[in-house]
Amino acid sequence: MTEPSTGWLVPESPDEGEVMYVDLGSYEGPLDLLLELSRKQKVDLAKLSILALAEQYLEFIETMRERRLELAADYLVMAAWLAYLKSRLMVPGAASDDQPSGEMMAALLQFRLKRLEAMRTAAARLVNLPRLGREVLGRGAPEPIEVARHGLWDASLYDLLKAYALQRERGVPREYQPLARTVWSLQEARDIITRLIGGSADWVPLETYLDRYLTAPEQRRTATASTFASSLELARQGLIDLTQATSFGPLYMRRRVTPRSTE
Amino acid sequence: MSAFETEPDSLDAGELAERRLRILEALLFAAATPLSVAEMAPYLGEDAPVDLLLAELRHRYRSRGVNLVRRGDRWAFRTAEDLGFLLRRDETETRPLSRAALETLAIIAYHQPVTRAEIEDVRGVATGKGTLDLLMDAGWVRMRGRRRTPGRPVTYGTTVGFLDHFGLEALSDLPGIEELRGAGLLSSRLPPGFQMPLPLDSVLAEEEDPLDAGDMGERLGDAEPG
Amino acid sequence: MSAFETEPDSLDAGELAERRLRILEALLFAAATPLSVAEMAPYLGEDAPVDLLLAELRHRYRSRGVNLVRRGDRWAFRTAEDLGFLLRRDETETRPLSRAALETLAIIAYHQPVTRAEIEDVRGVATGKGTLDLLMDAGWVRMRGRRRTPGRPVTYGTTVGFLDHFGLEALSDLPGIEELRGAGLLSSRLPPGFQMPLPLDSVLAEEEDPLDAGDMGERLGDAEPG
Repeated sequence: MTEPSTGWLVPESPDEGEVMYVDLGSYEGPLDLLLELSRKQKVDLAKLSILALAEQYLEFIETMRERRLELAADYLVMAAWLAYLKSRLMVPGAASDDQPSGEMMAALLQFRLKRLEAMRTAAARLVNLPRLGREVLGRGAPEPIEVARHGLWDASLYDLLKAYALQRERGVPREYQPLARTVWSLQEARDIITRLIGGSADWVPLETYLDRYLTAPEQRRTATASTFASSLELARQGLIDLTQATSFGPLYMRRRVTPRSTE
Repeated sequence: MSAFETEPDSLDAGELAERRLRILEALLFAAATPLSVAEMAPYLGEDAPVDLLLAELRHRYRSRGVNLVRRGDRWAFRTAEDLGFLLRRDETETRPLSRAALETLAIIAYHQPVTRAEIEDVRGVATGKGTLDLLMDAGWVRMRGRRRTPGRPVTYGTTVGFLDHFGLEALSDLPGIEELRGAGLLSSRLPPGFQMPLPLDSVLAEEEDPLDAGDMGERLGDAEPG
Repeated sequence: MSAFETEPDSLDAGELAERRLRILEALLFAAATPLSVAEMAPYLGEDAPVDLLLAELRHRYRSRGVNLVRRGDRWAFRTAEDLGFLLRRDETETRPLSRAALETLAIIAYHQPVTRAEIEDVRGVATGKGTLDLLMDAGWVRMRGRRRTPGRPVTYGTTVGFLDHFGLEALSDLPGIEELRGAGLLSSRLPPGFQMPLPLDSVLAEEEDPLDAGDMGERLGDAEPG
């Protein structure tokens, strides 16, 4: 198993006007980056300061932005969520309701970090077990015995599904289009909203956070449009509530406490 | 890791012999072809009396279901000859389905009730009669009925045996388009109009008639109660 | 050809047991993959106490260089684990698993049955194209059934091939699984009173029981017709 590098990836400053993608290849997403950061705190995950961790993460994102580097949306969504978490931790009860959920959000992040770390450890232990074909060997010269009474032919469900998928894809006319990631699809926006407001029953001023952490102006427009449309759709489905205090004021959203059963 | 990582020096003669016999057992079991003394010796430590050890091992397995046999100057474990009646080395070995057969089966599973012309339409090639026969012989495909269209073509569907073999509770357990995509089996760059049918269970579809007596022929066994 | 082609009636109980043990040895020795009791039973004659015979055989081979091991509800001979250092073969043809694939495999093994959305929630990233495909192709992961929630997402689990590859008798032998379960880390839910930032559509529905400790054993029940 390759350990993630502990050193920071410090990319060289790009030339004037040049946009560069940060190679975050050594991190398996924002949660992994957070876990790596938390290791730098050198404390047990249970004693971790979530506030400090959130600050470190946001600082990292800031550094990247100062270097005019673009980050994948996943990292920015996490940044937005952490910024919100930070605000709840620093000013308890500042939002439009009275739930003490800053701590709850922190506990939840801690749980996810612990669970990810536990799975990392489990994976490492698994891969170090004596494995068939390496430390443990099977019969080298199996003799064909007709053991099973099942018929002549053998195929697995996986074979079947793969055959079907390949077959159907072959029939699809191929028009290759390079993926230009300048548009947030409604599905992407929906994923991002649901991840951001998560299990919180608090009102979240979503766009405020998205605006702050989405760097490119052209992406800001599509992000606003898509998240708005997706939030209307989610509200229509009864999964979230929306509210706006004044015209053109920030749009708050929160999870519906008991979602309507899906029709 | 084990007691055997200690040097053999610390073992008495009996223990050392047992350790070497264990190693021989493992080597011979895992070998794809019979092994020569020269191939085994390096695993046993210096001065191991390989011939004596092999003779001992052969003796121990003499009456077992597996025997140590000599092939020229090489050695191998083989199932006991008197149990040969168990080893039916005939054509009943299972063979993997051909790609054409797999594809046809998959199309029947997802698109049922489906006619032969429709299968060919999806596959883009003619389906040999042999492929459908093979799938019916395997007990995975059956004739379901006849489509109420000119020519009344026979419709095909899957059997309970199909569900059983592929570990499905019902046809509705077949993964849908999103699941196939999620598993990496379908690419995410499919055109928006791309659709996958929901397989209809064994009840006759609206536009389908039951098979009549003349259709059944020797296929009666395949047509489970709808 | 041999004494054993005579009817077992002529054998006393001890001889019959020995005969059956020999047959089991031959069958298990000859097979490349683990065999189920149902596959072996037809060779042993009616009313053979297969479980008892397997227990006896396992006992006899316990200290040998080749051991009889259980893999889920199947059985196979495998070289003794403590000889691993001697027999060790380097993986030449198989590429080592990527970190993402290994993590995904571990999550499926410890959390099964698990949906793709749940895997992604644990890892905090989308599952790369081909990761699940690769694990299914390796024969370690399979689609198990569907979760009884809106959308009926497909659930993933491990195979006998997985147990065999990693030398596990059962899923309960996964390293550290009891501690992880005790610490609540195999839950897709937070401890009571907390909520998770799951995408809305993968939050457990009210009418579904949370995955709990008792789940690992009999998860097959999951696939009941919903």
